[in-house]
Formats: sequence, C-alpha cells, structure tokens
Amino acid sequence: MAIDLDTDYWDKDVVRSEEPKEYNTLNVGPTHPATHGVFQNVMLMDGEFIVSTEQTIGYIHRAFEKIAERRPFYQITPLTDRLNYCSSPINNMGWHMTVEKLLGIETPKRVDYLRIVIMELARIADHIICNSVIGVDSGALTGFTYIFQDREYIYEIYEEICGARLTTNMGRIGGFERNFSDKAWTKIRHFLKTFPAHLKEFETLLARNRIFMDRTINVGPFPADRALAYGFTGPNLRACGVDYDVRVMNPYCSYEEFDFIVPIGQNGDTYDRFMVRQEEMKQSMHIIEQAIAKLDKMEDKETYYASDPRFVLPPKEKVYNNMEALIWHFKIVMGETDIPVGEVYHCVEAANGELGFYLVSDGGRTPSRLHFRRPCFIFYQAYPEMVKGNMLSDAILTMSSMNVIAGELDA
Amino acid sequence: MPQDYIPVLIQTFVVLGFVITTMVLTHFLGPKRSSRAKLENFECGIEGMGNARSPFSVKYFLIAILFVLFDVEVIFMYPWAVNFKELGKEGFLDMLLFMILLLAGFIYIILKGALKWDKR
Amino acid sequence: MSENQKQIDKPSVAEPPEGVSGQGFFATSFEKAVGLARKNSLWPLPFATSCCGIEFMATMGAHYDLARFGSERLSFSPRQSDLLMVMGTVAKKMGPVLREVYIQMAEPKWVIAVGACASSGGIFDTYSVMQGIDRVIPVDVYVPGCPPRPEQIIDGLMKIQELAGNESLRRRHSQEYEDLMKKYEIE
Amino acid sequence: MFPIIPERNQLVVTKLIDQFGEAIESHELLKDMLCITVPKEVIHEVLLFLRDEKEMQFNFLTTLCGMHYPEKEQLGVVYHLHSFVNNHRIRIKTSTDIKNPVIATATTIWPAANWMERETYDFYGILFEGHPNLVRILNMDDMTDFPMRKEFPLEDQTREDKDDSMFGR
Repeated sequence: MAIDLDTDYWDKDVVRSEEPKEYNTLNVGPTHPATHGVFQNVMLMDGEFIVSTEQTIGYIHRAFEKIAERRPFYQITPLTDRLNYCSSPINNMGWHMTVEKLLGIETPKRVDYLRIVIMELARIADHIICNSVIGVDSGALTGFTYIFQDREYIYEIYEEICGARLTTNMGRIGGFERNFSDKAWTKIRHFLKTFPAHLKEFETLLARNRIFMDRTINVGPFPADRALAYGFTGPNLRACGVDYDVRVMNPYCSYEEFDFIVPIGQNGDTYDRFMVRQEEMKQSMHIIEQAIAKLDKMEDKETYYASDPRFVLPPKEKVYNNMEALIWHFKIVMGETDIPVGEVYHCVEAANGELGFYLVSDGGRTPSRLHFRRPCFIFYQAYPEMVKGNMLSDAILTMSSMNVIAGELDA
Repeated sequence: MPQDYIPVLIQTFVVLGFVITTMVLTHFLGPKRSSRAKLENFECGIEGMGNARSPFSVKYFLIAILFVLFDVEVIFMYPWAVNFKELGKEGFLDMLLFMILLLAGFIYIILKGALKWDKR
Repeated sequence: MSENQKQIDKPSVAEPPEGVSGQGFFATSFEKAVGLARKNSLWPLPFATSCCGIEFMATMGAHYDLARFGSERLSFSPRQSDLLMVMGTVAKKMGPVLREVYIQMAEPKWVIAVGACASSGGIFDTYSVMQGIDRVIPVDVYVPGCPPRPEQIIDGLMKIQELAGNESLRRRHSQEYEDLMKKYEIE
Repeated sequence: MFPIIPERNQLVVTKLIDQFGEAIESHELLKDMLCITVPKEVIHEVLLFLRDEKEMQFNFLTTLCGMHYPEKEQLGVVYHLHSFVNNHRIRIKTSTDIKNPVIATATTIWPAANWMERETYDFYGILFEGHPNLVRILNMDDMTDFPMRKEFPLEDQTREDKDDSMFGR
C-alpha cells in the first residue's frame, strides 16, 4: 500500500495498536537527587509525559506538634527552627511573637527593627537556596556555587548574633538574648554593600539566558483561583498574580512603617516564581537598609528585650548577687511562670508563605495544643495538578521552584 | 613499510593490556557480596513496580539512531580535514558530494518531522 | 614548643604509607597501595533528609569544598558509591528505604551517620523517628552535632579516609565481618 | 495583633444567627479573632455559607487542625478562615464524640483541606466522610492507634537506655 508522505507521518505512531495505551510507572522516590528532600511521587508516564502522580510524604515525620505539648514555651524555639531549616530565624521569631501575643507583651521599637533585619536576612538566605537550586535543576551549576558564598556570609552574621549557623534558636520571647555586637553590624553593612552586585551577576547569569527561559517559561503554570483554592501563600501565590503578603495585609512587628513593593507574576509558572523571589530579595535588602537607618537614628542602643520580666532572664550579674533575680531566673528556666489560659493564632510571612502558629494554653507550663500552619504541607498537594500533562523534566523544575522543604512538609 | 607500524602495535598492545589487566584484577581484588536483594533494580529505595520491558514510542529510538548516523559522518571528515591540502580540488569535490548526499537525507528527516519528539 | 604546636606549625602534607623509597621509585605493600587509591577517591552517596543536608550543601559549596578530599563526584545511585552519608532525621517509615539503599551499594562500602538525628535520634525521641540508623545498618563513623559544622563533616570524612586507607584487603571476608552482617541479617 | 473590626464581627454573627438560628452554640472575641462554635451536623453548610455569602466571602481556608478534649471525651476540629476581600479572619470550632468521630469533609469547599483532613485523621482518628482518599499521610501506614491523642506516649518505646528513674518520672 502506498504510504502517503504527509508530514506528521511519524506522529501517527504507526506501531500504536488499538488496545488501551499501556503507561509505565516511574518512581521519583524518596532518595532522588531531584526531589531536594524526602518525598515520593509515583508517576504514570505516557512516554515522557506525565499522566498522573501519586504522592507519599512523611519520610521524616518527627511529630513536632506532639513534642510541643511536652515542652515549656521557650524550649519550643529549637523545634521551630527545624521546620523550615533554610530560614530558621523567621520561624523562631514567629513563635516568639505568638507567645508575646498570648501574654500581651509589648516589644519596644528597637526589638522590632532588630527582628526585621534578621527576618529579611533569613528570607534572602532561603531565596538564595531556592533560586540557585532552580538553576541546578535546569543544569546551571555555576549559579549555585557562586551565590552560595553569600549564604555563607549570612551564616557568619548569624554566628555573630546567636552562635549557630543553620538552626539558630535566635532571640527570646520578648526580644533577644544579647545585643548585636559591633562586629555583627559591620558584617551586616558589608553584606548590604556587596550582595546587590553578586545578586545582579547571578540574575544576569540566568534570567535572560535563552536555555533557562525556554526551560522555565510556561512550565507548571497555575491559575490564581486554583492557587487560592489550594491554600497557596507566599512567593508561589504571588507568582500566580495574587498580591497577598502577611507583612502588608496583617502587619506585625511594626512592618507598617516600612515601604516595600510586593512583586507579583502573571501565570504562576517557574519563571515567575524565580523572578518573584529575585525581586523579593531586592525588596528585603531595601527593608534592611530602612531598618538600619531607623536604628541609627534611635538614640538608645541598649534595649534588646521587652521590659516585661515574665519571660526575660535577668542579666547574669544580677542573678549571682540578688536573691529575687536568682529565684526569677530559676522560675523561668523551670517553666513555672504563670501563663494565662487562652488561645491565639498568629502568622508570619515566612520564606515559603504564611507560617501560622495556633497556640491553645490551659495555664499549665506547656501548651495544651500547638498547631503549625506549614505552607509547604498545604501548597504541595497541588503538585499533581500542576504537572499533569507536562514532561518529566518540567515536573522536576516545578518541584524545585515551589521550594518544598521536607522539614516543613512533614513536621 | 611494515616496520613503521611497530610503535603503533606496541601502543595498542599496551592499551589493550592495561584495560584487560585492570578489569581482571579488580574482579579478584574487590570484595564481592551478591544477594537477591542486591541484584534487584534500584527504584529510589522502594521495591520495584512494573517491569522495564514495556513498549516505548519509536521516536526516541529514531533520535538516537540519527545522532549516531551524523556522528559517524563527522568521523569521516577528520582524516579529510587533516590532509586537506594534499587532496586538493577533487578531494574537496568528493567530500562535498558525500556531504550533500547526507544533507539531502537530513532535510528529508526534518521535513518528515522525525525530530519532533516533544509533541504528545 | 609543645608537640602539637610543632604539628600545627609544620603543615603535614599527606604523608605516604610506610614503604621502601629510593631514587625515583617507591615500594609499599599491595594493601597500602590499594588503600591509598581508595582513600582519596571515595564517592559519597548523600542520603540528605533534613537540616544536615543543607549543612552538607555548605560543605559541598566553594567555601568548605569536600572536593579537596577526593569526594567531588556525588553519586545518587548506590551502584557507583562507596560511602553512604546519612544526613538528617531518619523516620521509621524511611527505615526500609535506607536498608535497601545500603544493601545495593557497591562493595567495599562505608557509612557515616552525620548529625545527632542519624546517630541516635537526636532531640527527637518520638514514636515516629528511628533512634539512630545503626538499628538498621552498620555504621562506621558517627559525626555529632545538630547540625554538625561543615568542618565536623569533613572531619568525619577524614576518619573514613583513615579507615579506608588502612583497611586490609581480607577484612570483608573475615569472620568478624560476617558476624556483623549476620547481626543485621544482610546475607 | 490582627485588625479587630467590631462591625465586621457583628455582621458575621448576625448573618450566621439568622441563617442557622440557635445552631450557633457560642461566639466570642478571643484576643483578636472571632471564634464561633458550631455543632458538627451543620458544619458543612456553615462553611459553605461563609464562603459563598456576598458580604463575607471567606474564600481562603488558612488552616484546619484537630483537638482532643480527654476530660469531655470529645475530639474537636478547628477551622481558620480568612477573607482576602475584606481582610477578616475568623475561627470555627466544632466537636464530636470520641466513640464515633465522624465529621463532614471540607474538601468539596476548599481543595486545600484535602491533606489537612488526612493529617487530622492521621493524628486524631477523626473520620471525614466524603473525603476522596482518607488514609494516613505522615505516619506509617500500618500504625493502628492515633498518636496525637493525649494518652498516647510521646517517647519511642523501643529505647531501653532512657529508663524513667533517670528522668524523675
């Protein structure tokens, strides 16, 4: 029989027989370089296109909420910085603000500005990891090794302030454990001077790169209404075009005194998420500059904690010389301070979205119930719908651009 | 004439010798522990689902074979490029004919759309 | 000057194993030569689950650079890996996966438990976390810390390099090694 | 503190009362968020009403979590809703008896509730009828009892080096 040579001859897949198409399953399993964490997707594949995805998570479930019911309030801070361990200071301060809201502690302006400087630094650190890993997943490794130096520099700033690099346990309920040393300030100022140039160079490396644009534009797009229905928050929601930012909608920690723009994208694809995070890094730099300007204008350079003594350890020299301070120190450490009965929900704009703490306390030394509103856990359930019909390599990029952190996913 | 080939023979002998000895040596050297669980294919830590011998679309095979084909074509150009001067004009014309024939084949493939693999 | 002060001042270049050396040649026991080769070409499998994984990213980054120790090439498939670096919490749900990856690794293999969670369950003494990966697979080196600093991870790697360098070729066939495997039911 | 808008709270309460009558058990302002307790029979209609009503438009389910009240022998579910349109947050609480903990699902209203309800089932054993795929999400699949209930021990039982005498228990 004469084969008519029309152009899509090959597409008719001559070998395709009539019986139902047989898909093969592909297991993008827990130990997989592309998943940046331990979660599993069993994908039904038609050639290279994904027909359906079935997710399994919980591979590092550590029962945070159960542990939180057994610990006094200030001991829960080390738990929170293992939630989203790429930007742990934000989680710490979110938790401290929740307890301050429950106890009704008013933190002085200086503490608010110090907290804003730290939270914006942590946001930059988290976006550095996410954006450089999008580069790594689309094959551009230089971006990662180049920009990771700045995250090392932020680690050094954390060490100056609280001694730890990654799981910082920074600050206390009502403020900080010590004032920022001058070395910390010089490092922050140095970081503010050098980082914009590195960021611009990193952005020129990827943003207008032909391959990167082809690999990320219109990859895993997600409409705004579906994003809202699936509970998206943070950069992923802003990439879909909804300008919801907790710092603007429900300002906390005196964010209302700062002016910064909330970047939004159009069709919520990987390129939009990348550009939204890049723009957010610039805005965070802008916020830190404003905060430092305000701090320099303030004349008192000493207060670093709220005057409400309930949760603030008295200074050491007082504890050794003064009986009441010793008793007070002991009561706080042993968790015997009086906690009012009540329940409170407070949320913070973490690097991945709205990180909420729902705290119910029945007056005892430990919370009777503490629920973490974890953004990763909520928006990752939309992943099968985002990658349906895309190709596998696009699905990998979509996952890394959503910045799913395993610690926050299965707390 | 043949004694010019002695260095080449020595070279091939050394290369083949090195390859074979290392492969054989590592078999005796490295500890081996083979068990049923070890020989199963690795599915990211989960025991395997389905089998790998399921039918795949033909377009992936086509792309691989076309790559090999044009790769071999480039290999033929190396010796030609090396003594390009000595071969002079008719050597150039011969290679041109060779390239045109393959180019005709390439155009046929492009028009046929065999390289379009990212359409559903 | 005290002993280690001298040690610190004179940077010790990687000293060769003991052997006979002369004009232009160096002879050592076959075991030492193989150990030297293995020591400086360990291919790590980064089993990075949580926070220690991010600290491993810092170790692989340009600042601390694990590549200086010959472990540049990360292999995510156990087939071409000699060193299993378990970094971060391993839940009980993850146990069989970890065991499967360990069993399918190429011989000879070594295991580092990086971080308190991998070594002993760390701060998470809960119903869902496996209290240390040595309940499932034999571990060679434990690196303390939560997360350990990159220098500590590199120190753990150097301990493994010592092990790999001085390991006798017959260790993997010895009875004591077989008992260890029997204890973990790895046939 | 979230912005407390008394008239918005009052509007929500009045609309709920005249829609559902005395089914609304109680409503009070806790700290900065209106908290409404609703019996479990009418929870699905209340949530749907809150989302679709013109003036309220609670189109965003912030979070959903389970509660356990051992002394009252009850399991509870708490919904946090947030209306982006008029930036108003409220908390809806409902509870069910521990013997047959069945509550209507919210997945048909917000798809975000899918995994939240699976997690609540995984932790507390609350069955959400109408949920497309109610299986454990975080814990081992072959786990029978529900870990977040108060009587379930926190510590890992297979550890023998931490005997209670050392911990003063």
